[in-house]
Amino acid sequence: MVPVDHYLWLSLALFTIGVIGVLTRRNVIIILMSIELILNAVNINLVAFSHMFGGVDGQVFAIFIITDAAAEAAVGLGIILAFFRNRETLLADEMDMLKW
Amino acid sequence: MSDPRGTELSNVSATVLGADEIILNMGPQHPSTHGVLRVKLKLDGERVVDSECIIGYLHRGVEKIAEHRSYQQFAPYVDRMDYVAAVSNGLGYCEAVEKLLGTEAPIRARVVRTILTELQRIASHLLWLGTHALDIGALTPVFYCFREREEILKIFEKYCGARLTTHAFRIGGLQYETYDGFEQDVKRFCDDFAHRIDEYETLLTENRIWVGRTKGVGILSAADAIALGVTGPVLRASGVKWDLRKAMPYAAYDQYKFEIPTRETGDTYDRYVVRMEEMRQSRLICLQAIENIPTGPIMARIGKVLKPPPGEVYHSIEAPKGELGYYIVSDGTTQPYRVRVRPPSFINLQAFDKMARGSLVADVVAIIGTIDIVLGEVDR
Amino acid sequence: MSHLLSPSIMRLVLPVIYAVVIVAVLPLLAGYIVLVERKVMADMQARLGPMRVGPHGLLQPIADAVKLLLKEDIIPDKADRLLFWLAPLVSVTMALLAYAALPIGPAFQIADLNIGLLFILAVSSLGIYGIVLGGWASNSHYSLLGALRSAAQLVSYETAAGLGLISALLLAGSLSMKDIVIAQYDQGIWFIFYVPIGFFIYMVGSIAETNRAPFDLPEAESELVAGYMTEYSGFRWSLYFLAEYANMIIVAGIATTLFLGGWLRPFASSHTALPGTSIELLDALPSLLVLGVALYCFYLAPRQPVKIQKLVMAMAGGLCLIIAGVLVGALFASPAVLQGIHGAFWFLAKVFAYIYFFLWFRFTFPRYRFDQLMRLGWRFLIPLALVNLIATATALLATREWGGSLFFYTVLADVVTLAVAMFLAKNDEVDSVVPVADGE
Amino acid sequence: MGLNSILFYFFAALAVGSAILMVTRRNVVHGAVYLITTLLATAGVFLLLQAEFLFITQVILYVGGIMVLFVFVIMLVNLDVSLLQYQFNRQRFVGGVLALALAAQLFIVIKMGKTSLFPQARVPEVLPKNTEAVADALFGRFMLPFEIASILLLVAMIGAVVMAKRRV
Repeated sequence: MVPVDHYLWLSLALFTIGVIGVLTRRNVIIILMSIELILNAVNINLVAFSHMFGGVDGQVFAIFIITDAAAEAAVGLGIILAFFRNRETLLADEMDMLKW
Repeated sequence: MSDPRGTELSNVSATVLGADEIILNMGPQHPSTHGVLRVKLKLDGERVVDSECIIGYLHRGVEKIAEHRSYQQFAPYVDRMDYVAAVSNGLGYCEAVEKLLGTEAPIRARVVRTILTELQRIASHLLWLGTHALDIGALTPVFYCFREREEILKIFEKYCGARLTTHAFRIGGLQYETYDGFEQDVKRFCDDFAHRIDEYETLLTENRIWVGRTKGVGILSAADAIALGVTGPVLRASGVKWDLRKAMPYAAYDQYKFEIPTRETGDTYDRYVVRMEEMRQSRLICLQAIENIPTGPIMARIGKVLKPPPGEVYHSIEAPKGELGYYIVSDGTTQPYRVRVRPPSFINLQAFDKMARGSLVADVVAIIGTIDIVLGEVDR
Repeated sequence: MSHLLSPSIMRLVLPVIYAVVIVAVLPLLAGYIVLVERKVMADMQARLGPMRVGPHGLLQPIADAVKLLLKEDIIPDKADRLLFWLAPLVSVTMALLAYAALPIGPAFQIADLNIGLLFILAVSSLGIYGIVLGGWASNSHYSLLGALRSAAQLVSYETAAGLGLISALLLAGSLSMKDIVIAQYDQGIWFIFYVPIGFFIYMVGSIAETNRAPFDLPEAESELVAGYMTEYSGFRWSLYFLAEYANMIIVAGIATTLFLGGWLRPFASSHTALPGTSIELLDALPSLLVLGVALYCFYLAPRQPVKIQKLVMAMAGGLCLIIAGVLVGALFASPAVLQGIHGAFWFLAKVFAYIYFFLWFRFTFPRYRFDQLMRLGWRFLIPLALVNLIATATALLATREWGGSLFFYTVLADVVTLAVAMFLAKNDEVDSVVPVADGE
Repeated sequence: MGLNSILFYFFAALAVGSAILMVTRRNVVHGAVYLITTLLATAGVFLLLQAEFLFITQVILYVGGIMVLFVFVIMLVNLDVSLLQYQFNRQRFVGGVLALALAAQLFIVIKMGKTSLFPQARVPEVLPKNTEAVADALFGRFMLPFEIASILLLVAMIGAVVMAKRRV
């Protein structure tokens, strides 16, 4: 039986890596993927607690988060495509114009 | 990389690399360019924005060779141009030289020539149909087409001993009498072919996928077709009723009744329908001709050494792929001074860019197929 | 000896045995499906097909396998070596993993998962990575275009196929593959008769998912050479090939389980015993069929031209005879053994029947164009599948609320769905005649 | 240590290792592959937690759907340039330190709350059939959020189509 806090450590590790990715990388796709990683870390927490209390509420929330992630990925990738078409770059720090 | 952010680099490359335009090179060893045609496509996603046909991989200098051969010696060479319709090539050349000599083949020879040429037209169209369908992904018609084409090739073989590059005709007529049972063979083939062609049509004509793949694809308007000098089924599918067999009859075509099928839109489907109908009409011509082959000599009296008077001549026939013309200049010697061939495939290929622009990559294959090119003829 | 066969040990050992059997037999089976495909193709195209290696080409798959394994393994320059190596492995692993939940007989199943169907769908949807990464890693335009096409195609048709499956799931009320078959036994009818349109949608979707003609765009040989496989050769290529055929068997297996009654024989719920015995009439059918094949082999054997071919043909006959013997033997064994062996027979028979349809389509239809394929998927199949789903659910609800026969209501539902299908098809026709306009 | 624990630590190590590789890779395709590995490892953790339905959702939706979209987009945009560019931005040190500080905070919270905040709850021996339980919750108590999520998806779909359209 794995203690609950071990799930939290795993989640924390993934969360931190995700945050580091978002804050330090330049490539927008990698940033978007890091956000997915953060969402995923949250899911681990939810499911671990859900298992701890023997219910499924946490899992339902995790499903909502996955839905969210899907929506976010779709719109985010759409934006990246549009961005790439217009600026022909994938670097976040070159997104410095408010309109084009 | 002095700048740690590398912005300079990215700015430079941005001008070099298009956002999503890529160059796709098809051929010269691509399975569906029917030989060694190379097509350079500029694609925007999957859509063609520009195309360029690069030819010449099969150039053998046929026209130049003619200048160093006597008129008879050059005759077999023309078979190697449109090698899937060798008989038609031979007919055009022989008639052109006959015209230059101011003579004409006897009527019996002309009728036999007509029969063989029409059989060759069917064979050529069958090969086109099979490969065209194969390009669009229908795997089965090609075998059916080859089955019938085989029958035609057998008739050729029995007649002159060769199947593909036949050299069936001679300047001034025919070298060989028809063999015993020639009429029966042709008749049997024609009777059989009537329902064979229906068989192909059940596989394709009404098939939703086939219609979807060919309708509205590679449209060529009548004006464009005329401007580009396109001839043959491609022209007729655009709605221009132009067929040299009717317009300037040669061989014995003036004796037979047949229709010139035309369509309006000029898309790939129309070209398909036109060629299918042409096969039917060719079959009818064969049947009419076989009924009554006149008796008489098969060779005009032209002598063994051909020395046409100085002068020039242009003679063209309706080959399976379009107008096949020979322009021959004679300087009075035994060898032509200059021979220039107007091959239908070469001219028709010009229309490719017109048809391909704005279509998808998958359509390019259909469009190459629908023009019905033979690279031996394009490159000569 | 007795402790070795105790149920708890067997529960651990049997799945391993099944897994080994499947992994060992599958390549051979795939090879023979290729042979069948070539033979069927030849028959439809008025020719003979492979005839040289073994009588009627019976040993052709083995020759092909040897050829493939001995071929030079080429990795293109500038290819991404790691992914180039990984991609075919992903493809084949995912294809094999799906077999874990496929019930070939009432007992012949590696794991009866609670979420069996979803598991199979999930793993087979992972197979796409093999294609996409392989296409990208090859560093070639042809491969990349093929891979992108296939990615788009798989994602769109998975949706349609999945929605088609759900109509059958509603009737079964379970996601466990085993329970779905048992539900069909209990209701006394294969689900294809309740939801024929769902079956049709799944069939089209599954053909597209396995990249078979007329949806074989990712590997359209006349357009993109061989699609994502262009740069692969030898062993890696054969892994892709294996994955493709393994996937074909998987989709056929899913269809068999959900719509065609899985391992059940026809009329499984009606029992008519042969007079004087406890053997049922229809249970004798498999043995007679295989016996027929065996006799045909023996009839052909002396007519083979070469001595060795006579021998191989006779061996093939002998093999059939042994199978027939096993099938007959099962008739007199316990019901569990009977169900197991005959179940596997019927399951495989249905799978092959389904695959035969795949081949039939392949040799009849031309290939779709990419945009047409997308239009068919998104604007015809998915709406139709949704309507079908709602109609089937309504039929179920009506049966529950008002009583009456489910069959009657499902027929009504099918009629409604068909009407919608006509409407959709008509709409589609209007669109498809319009020539391709420029994207401006 | 039972089989369960071994598997958990294996999946955890796999997830963390691939995650680290994901954020450090130069090549985005490799990054995507490592993210897929992380997601699959997480799915494995879900399975160990007896959340079968979520495991499948994770695999079908996340790995089979969202990540395919990612890979698709990565292949649509040209990669050759980005390989040569510098991969980390100017605020990388500040960002890294901030992230680590956040991690440290969370670390302390978990460490402190380990005994008080999370009582070692009793896991019922026999869990209800997972898929049915999730379905009951989703279509019962969580009906409204479920509908809202579906509207969110619709909005996202329209948004994605508008964004990705060639010329608006």
